Amino acid sequence: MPTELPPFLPFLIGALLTAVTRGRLRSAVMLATPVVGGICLLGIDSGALHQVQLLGYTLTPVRVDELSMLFGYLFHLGAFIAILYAVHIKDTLQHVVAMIYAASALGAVFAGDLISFFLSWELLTVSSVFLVWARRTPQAIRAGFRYLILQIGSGVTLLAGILIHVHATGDISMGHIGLDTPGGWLIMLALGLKCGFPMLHMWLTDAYPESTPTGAVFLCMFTTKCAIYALTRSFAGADPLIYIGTAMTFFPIFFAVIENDLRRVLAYSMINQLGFMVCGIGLGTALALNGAVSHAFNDVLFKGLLFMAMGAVLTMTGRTRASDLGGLYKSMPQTATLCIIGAASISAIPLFCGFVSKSMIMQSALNEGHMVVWFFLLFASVGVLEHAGIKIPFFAFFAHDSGLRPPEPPTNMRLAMLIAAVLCVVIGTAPATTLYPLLPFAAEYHPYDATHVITQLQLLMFGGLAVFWMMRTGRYPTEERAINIDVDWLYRRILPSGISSAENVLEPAWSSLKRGAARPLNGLIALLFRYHGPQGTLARTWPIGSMVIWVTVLLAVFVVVYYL
Amino acid sequence: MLHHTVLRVVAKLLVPVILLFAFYVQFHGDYSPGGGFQAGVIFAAGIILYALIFGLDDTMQAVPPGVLKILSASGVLLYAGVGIETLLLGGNYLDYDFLAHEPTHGQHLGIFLVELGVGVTVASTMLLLYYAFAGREQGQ
Amino acid sequence: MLSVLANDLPALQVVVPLVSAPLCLILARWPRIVWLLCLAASWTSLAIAIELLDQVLSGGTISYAMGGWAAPWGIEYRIDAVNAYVILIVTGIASVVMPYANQSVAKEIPADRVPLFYALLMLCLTGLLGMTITGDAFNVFVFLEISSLSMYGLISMGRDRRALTSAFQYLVMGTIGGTFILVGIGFLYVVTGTLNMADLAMRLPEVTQLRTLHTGFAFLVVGIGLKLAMFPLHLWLPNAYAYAPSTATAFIAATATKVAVYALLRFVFTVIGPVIAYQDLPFGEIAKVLAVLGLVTGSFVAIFQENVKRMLAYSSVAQIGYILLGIGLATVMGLTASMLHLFNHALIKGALFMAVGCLFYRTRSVRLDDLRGIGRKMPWSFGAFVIAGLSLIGVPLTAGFVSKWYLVQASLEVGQWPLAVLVLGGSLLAIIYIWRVVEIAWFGSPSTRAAEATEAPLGLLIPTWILVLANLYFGTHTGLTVGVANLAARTLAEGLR
Amino acid sequence: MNQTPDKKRYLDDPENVTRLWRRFVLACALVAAIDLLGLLEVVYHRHIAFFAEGLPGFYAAWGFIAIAALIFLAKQLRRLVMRPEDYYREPGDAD
Repeated sequence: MPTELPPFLPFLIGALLTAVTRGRLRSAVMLATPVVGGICLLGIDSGALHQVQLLGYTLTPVRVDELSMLFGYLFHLGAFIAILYAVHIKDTLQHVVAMIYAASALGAVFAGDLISFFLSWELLTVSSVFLVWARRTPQAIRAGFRYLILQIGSGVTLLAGILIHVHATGDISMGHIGLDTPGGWLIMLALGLKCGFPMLHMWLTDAYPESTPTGAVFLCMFTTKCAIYALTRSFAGADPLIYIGTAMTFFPIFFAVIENDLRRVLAYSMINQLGFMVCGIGLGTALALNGAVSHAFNDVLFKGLLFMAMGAVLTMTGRTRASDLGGLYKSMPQTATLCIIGAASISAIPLFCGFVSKSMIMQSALNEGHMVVWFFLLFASVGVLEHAGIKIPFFAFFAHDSGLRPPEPPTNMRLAMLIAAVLCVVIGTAPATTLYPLLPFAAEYHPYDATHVITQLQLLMFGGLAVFWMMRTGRYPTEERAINIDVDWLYRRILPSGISSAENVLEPAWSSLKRGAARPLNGLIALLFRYHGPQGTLARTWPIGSMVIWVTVLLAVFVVVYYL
Repeated sequence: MLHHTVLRVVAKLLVPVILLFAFYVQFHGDYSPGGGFQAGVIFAAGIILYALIFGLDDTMQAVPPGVLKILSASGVLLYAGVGIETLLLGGNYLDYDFLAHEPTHGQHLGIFLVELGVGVTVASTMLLLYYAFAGREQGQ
Repeated sequence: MLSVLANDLPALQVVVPLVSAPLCLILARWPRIVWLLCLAASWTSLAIAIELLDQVLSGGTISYAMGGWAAPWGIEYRIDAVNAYVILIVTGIASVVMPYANQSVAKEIPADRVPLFYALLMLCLTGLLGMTITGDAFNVFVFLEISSLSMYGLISMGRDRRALTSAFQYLVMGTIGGTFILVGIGFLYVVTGTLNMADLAMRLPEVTQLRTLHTGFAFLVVGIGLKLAMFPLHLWLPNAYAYAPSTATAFIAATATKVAVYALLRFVFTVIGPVIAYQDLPFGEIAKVLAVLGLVTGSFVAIFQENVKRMLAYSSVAQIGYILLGIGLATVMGLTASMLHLFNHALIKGALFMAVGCLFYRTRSVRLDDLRGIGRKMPWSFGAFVIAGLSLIGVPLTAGFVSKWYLVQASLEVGQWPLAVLVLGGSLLAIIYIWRVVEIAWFGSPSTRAAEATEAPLGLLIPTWILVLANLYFGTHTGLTVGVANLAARTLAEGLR
Repeated sequence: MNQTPDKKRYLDDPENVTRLWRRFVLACALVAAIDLLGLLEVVYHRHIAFFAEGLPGFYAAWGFIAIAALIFLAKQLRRLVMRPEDYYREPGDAD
């Protein structure tokens, strides 16, 4: 039965119902939402389904084509797994915002014009921040604010880019944009912030590890994938993306190696995986684009699985630091097994799903003759093995025994992980019958040929060899109870201390200003306060005489200017 | 002021004359210089003179502020009402031609009523202002 | 009887509130009837305004001769798309504020002064409508004084002792503004010998080079600038808005400056003519500079305010900057943006001040400190504040977005990139000051006042939410507003190029 | 948490771990050895895109070197970016 139901609608209705129901009924409603949505999606017509007029433009809130459908299926699948994983929680706020969050992600990938896309984009921001805040620790609240500010910055940049783009081309459809106009650059920058371009990635590693155990699963599935979707649609083949993507695969692995918080390791790993996708988008061939979107698909599964495993550890033990964990396999063998499957998938071990998608991107880099890029990607692939494939399961479940003996997590959590793990293996073993038919671009690819499998095995096994050899010989960096500063240091440390030092210098500076000396530039905010604060020149209540003087001055200005 | 006999006697003589003059200015306004505003001011001036000589309390008994409030409002109402009456009679707002069977009479009537409204409002408002200020001084 | 009056709607537009004002005093003994009377009067006004707009849209400009005296001699009421639109704004806001007034006024104003308050409110409405509808320059001044004087009275009725001084400040500044306008009109009269606007517009092109005209224009712009709180003449506004009773603030903030902007538009475009104003004289440049200064300063000051009403007042200064910016651009697109923002800002500020009034109704304070945690105690009132705040910021799907969109388009159209950036930057500043309130009122732990608060009564909430929903409605259904604003802008810009 | 004494596990015995390690090294050697067969085109046809890929043991070597370099560089990075855990901490933060 063909339907024209907007794909985001079931989730919005679901959110509403989630808000008003409680207990088992709510669980049923929440689990039914992605199922019902998915069934509706299966029968949806393609093309522009709904159109509205606004500001003289024709908006297309729902436009269905193969690319959106792939992400549509993906998000329903991801939402189902994440909801199942979270269903035991008794936090209405979290459940409702998670539903809205999924709805806005669906809105974004089915948006047929830039304005609808922008709306979903902003809703994505606003709903996701609550998943961070829902942790309700002071750190989470602050991280949430930092996250919100950056994301709103991304939204404003996107809006500015859209305005300029629309003004230049008169076209508001969500299609190929390219980098020919400044508007295109701004839009790419906005999308780039959401998918963790280098130097714009810090919100990801800052906020995701602070979110709730279940919230992180939702977060890792939607926001960045929407950005990947939009980049695929609008910037396929943009050369800078190749190098940006390569850089994204490359730098986070170093941080991941030395990071202590395992969920933060996963966040770095996420940037790394996104790098592969961005690189594929930049390459822009049909094979590379297929690689990018299928890797996005798989990333939702295996990154979701890893975040779920770490979330299970966090739920059961209350900690995620590598230095606090270890030996958990003794009491959580199922979780450990599932985690290892996720780790194998992300490491792109043959027969696991990472292998069948990442190799497409690697192959395209070779086909297009980007040798240097390929070397870096190869380096980064081994790096993935190190930090996500080995470090995560090893330090959490093996390594030195921490003495913790937590029981297995609740059934629904294990079930969700199981589904993700099974999908990882199924897609990894039979991609031609599961994932590949969904891919939007026409390109033939067979991952399982002997050369490919053998070289991949050599690469990964020797990588593993190096890791274990270094561990056994004590060359491996020890887990330190410490944090590593990243780009967010700039605004978490430098900016505040800059402002406070500005305050210190301001008083003498102000008097020196009175003496006619130069004003130090770094007191900007404090100076703003000086003039605009409640007692500032521009804000305090003026005596009537002074007001009248202003009137006179302005009249004089007008008259003089008019006479000239 | 109680001991200033001369003032009291003169004022007693003057006040009615002033009020009468006010009425003259008022009702003759449509023929010769004058009109509601001037008349109202003169009328109020007469009462104020009375208040200056004989005290605020006596004046307030003679001309209570409550009445004045209503009077000031009714003056405006009279003015606006004439306008509405012309509307109802089929003319434009304040088009006096329609007030009587013949335009000239209509103009007479219209101006007379409108000026009356102005006079009443001005006189009562002046007095209210005076009461407000004078009463404030007394209270301190 | 109705058919008799059908042709007299322009007069009735002013007369209905004018008559109800003295009636308020006469019926002072029955406050409830007074309120019902004002309610009926304002709704009648709205009905007349809608009918007038309809007539103008279908039949073009309406001219009405007061007292039957023909135009250049008598006073003419002249209604075209521009002022029909502004009248709709003013009466619309009045119709929403009036139901809100009932409970709010009862709580904030001593019982014996309530009828007086309503009388002043109706007089103020009369003045604003008269200023807008009249086609006579001197009549503008008369109605301006009526509205201003009643506004001083309204402001002085605030509970805070500072209300008196604020009203006095405004009185002095407003009188200076009024006088300047009078002087300006006087100069125009000197050079042309007429006071009728259409007549003035015909005669002024013959005397474009006269210094008298230029000086007169300077007086007019500064005088009206004072009334519309153009930077740096806005200094009276924050206190006036902050300390007036909630109802008065909501009404004045949403209408008074809008009507002043209309007066400016009327004088610049219809009377003086855009050729003289923009080409012979650098009005556009000065307007742009002052708009930008106002926009930036107002927003920054708003960020640091501790009193929510003052914050919103400074935000108004900034928003007037946006409106002035569109006027300064002097294109049809720019004027459309200004006209749109005139309408949308009325909706936004009306809703915001009414929502703050709801909070004040329970907490008796508008200081940020006292509002700590109030959001969770009064979710409906605070929700209204947040949505209206989003509209102020210019979030898509709200009314505020529509006007900012047009303003950005207008800036880009004439190649003024920095202005477009500035408009968007201003939205960022708005995010900051709205967010400050949200953060404190929603996330803060309740203050002692907030802890005792309960949700505001429906009598306040319903009108507030009507405006809030109007914000959402006009953010998504732009046909009416954009269409009329564009028509009005084209009417104004007839003389452009 | 369950504090009853655990039963002895396979991995708790260091000798078992060493045994596993040796088997792993052996497996690696075998996988690398396949390369030689590939060179001789015995088992499979080895298709390469550019010369480095064709070098025997290239992938194995690259895998090993990459990890070694990665870990070495990361250790150097620690000197630059590592900070005590309470670096950003503010009063009132939960652990």
